[in-house]
Amino acid sequence: MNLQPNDHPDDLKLVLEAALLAAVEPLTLADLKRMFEQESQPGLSGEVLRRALDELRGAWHGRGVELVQVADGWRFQTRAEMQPWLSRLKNEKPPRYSRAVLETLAIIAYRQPVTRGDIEDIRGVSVNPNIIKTLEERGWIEAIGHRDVPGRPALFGTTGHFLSDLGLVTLSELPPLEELGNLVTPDETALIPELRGELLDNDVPQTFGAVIEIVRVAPAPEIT
Amino acid sequence: MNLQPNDHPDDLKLVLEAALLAAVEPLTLADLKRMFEQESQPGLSGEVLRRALDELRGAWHGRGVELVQVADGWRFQTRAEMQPWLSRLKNEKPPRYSRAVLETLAIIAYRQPVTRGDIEDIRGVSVNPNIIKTLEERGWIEAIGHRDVPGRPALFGTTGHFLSDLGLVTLSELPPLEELGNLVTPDETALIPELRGELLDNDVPQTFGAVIEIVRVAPAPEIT
Amino acid sequence: MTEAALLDLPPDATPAAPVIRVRGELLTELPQDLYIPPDALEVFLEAFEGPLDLLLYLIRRQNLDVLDIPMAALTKQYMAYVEAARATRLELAAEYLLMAAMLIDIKSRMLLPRREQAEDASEGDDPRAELVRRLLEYEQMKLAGQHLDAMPQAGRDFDTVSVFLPAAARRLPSLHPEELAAAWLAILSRAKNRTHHRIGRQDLSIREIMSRILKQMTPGEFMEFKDLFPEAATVHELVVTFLAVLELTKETLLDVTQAEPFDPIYVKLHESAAE
Repeated sequence: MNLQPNDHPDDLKLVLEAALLAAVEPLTLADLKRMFEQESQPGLSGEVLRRALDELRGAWHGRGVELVQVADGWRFQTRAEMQPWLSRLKNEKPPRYSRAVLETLAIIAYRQPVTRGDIEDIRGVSVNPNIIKTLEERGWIEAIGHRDVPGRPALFGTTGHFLSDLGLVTLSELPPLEELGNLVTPDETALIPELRGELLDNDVPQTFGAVIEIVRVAPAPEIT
Repeated sequence: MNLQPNDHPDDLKLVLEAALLAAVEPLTLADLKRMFEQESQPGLSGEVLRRALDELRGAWHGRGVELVQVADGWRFQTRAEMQPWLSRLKNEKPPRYSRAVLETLAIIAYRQPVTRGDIEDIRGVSVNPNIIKTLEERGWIEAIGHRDVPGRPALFGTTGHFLSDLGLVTLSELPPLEELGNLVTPDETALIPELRGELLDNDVPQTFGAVIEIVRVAPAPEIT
Repeated sequence: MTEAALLDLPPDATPAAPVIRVRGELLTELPQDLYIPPDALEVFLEAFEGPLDLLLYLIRRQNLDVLDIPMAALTKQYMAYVEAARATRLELAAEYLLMAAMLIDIKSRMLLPRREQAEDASEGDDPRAELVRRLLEYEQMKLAGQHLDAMPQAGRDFDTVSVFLPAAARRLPSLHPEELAAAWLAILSRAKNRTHHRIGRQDLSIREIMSRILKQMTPGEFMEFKDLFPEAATVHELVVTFLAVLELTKETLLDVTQAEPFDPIYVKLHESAAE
């Protein structure tokens, strides 16, 4: 294919469409322009490009995927109406936090304020900086001061946002730990809450680690 | 949008298209079927689905993106003709595998299941563990068992992902091996002693075998 | 493309024309010039994937029939390359030297007089047969690798499409307070295990066990990890043995491998330790 972008607007749109569909991130006008630059040729005018994008957007009107302009550039995205079906695809399971994230958050929640070093001491392994970052970006933890030791490490605590996201009003509503402490089994897997209540009543060891998997699979959204 | 898939074939294709465009991995017929399953409704017949996919594939004919069936299912992919433009958007060039990697991959693909020792026997050199790691990380090969000999070495085979990445559905679609089998029989290796004597007498270089080579060198398949 | 790759023998570099044999009638032409400038040798050798590759090249370069290798000339030439290899990269030499030994072995056996009466049988015992089989099999796989490389490849020759999914992308992991409690309990239980298993001072020296393990292993052979632990060992012995394995691994004296989670673990003397 010898594309002469200015001469063949259909071919131009064809390439633009392929590029935008395949791109992982939104593409800026500069990105798209660069695609058509060649040593000998002047490339594409911004006007031609913009018009082609507009036409392309129009051509996708009424489909399940739309071309949109966002802050970072242009991208294709699925339309909201498609969500009921798409959410039933295998790849679209609700995401879960890893055990490392959960444990770090638990330590911060139950032992705050703590430094990263404290978390490492309790978990017995080093803490990946991304874990802290993930929780900070979620708005669940924040640095609330510094411990007055060499290096002045940051002290982390949970935020009000964390409480409201968990449907709690105060930290004291977090599940109490003392009475469960003695019943801890070496099994590292977690327990299903309902079962645990039952078990406490019956004084049976809590070793139902696999059950949590069932809980984790969130029900598919209702079809509207 | 209230989609009744069986009543509105256009809407069905619309949803299929959106799902296939959005999916990160190829979607199987089962994945697609599940999308339309509801408690009260029987879902979609495989036949209806397949026909819709065929029509969808046809509708994308001549575009820069095509719907293809590969080992792991159905997916949209850019056409190779688009690559000159698309590659200009990429910051890093895709890896070109070294001969060592390619030869190892070929042996695993055509002789699977094989152990590392088998690969070393054929290549006549030790296999750098990084080669195996490279192919495993690409998701092209995996350990599929162990040979029941001392050390229980892992047996490697290729994955569905490997086939999908090459745009194939089954292993039988791999390029056929050059036919060498009949040349390997021990009878022929002795190669006509009289003739050899003749050649030596005439002081002619022993070069009567090049025919094999000419026959064997097949042109590399054109990339379309 | 690198210099080395250019020096590698592309399939079409061999002239297709000259030599054709039809039912005993020979059409011959002199082989190509074999001269390779000495200063190119190093790059040249790096272009090969090993002794089989080099041998194949020499045969192809000379337009020789793989099935009828003139051992004397080839061995001589081969040795010249191996010498060059030894001069630059000694670790490269082992596999090449092995091949050289094999060539000389074949050559010497071919010099032995053939027994007339056994001519039929001796054809099957041609000392070159195994070498030929390996060369052909290697060449077949080498070509197959080239064919695979020529196939369109995801990410290189085309891209897969995955458009943005707005709703799913915005969905964040959810969390139930009970999960938090469970995570905390898991930490506690682990900490408990850690304190229980803390090791005190022992009479057993880790170094001593390290030596025992090294003596126990046969160079080049795998041994199952669990067999390193004496059956009647005390807990302390087990722990020290385990630490010894870790220490040996850290010092790259031992290779520990496991193909998949829960598969048996194997240990093997590291190559340097085996020598």
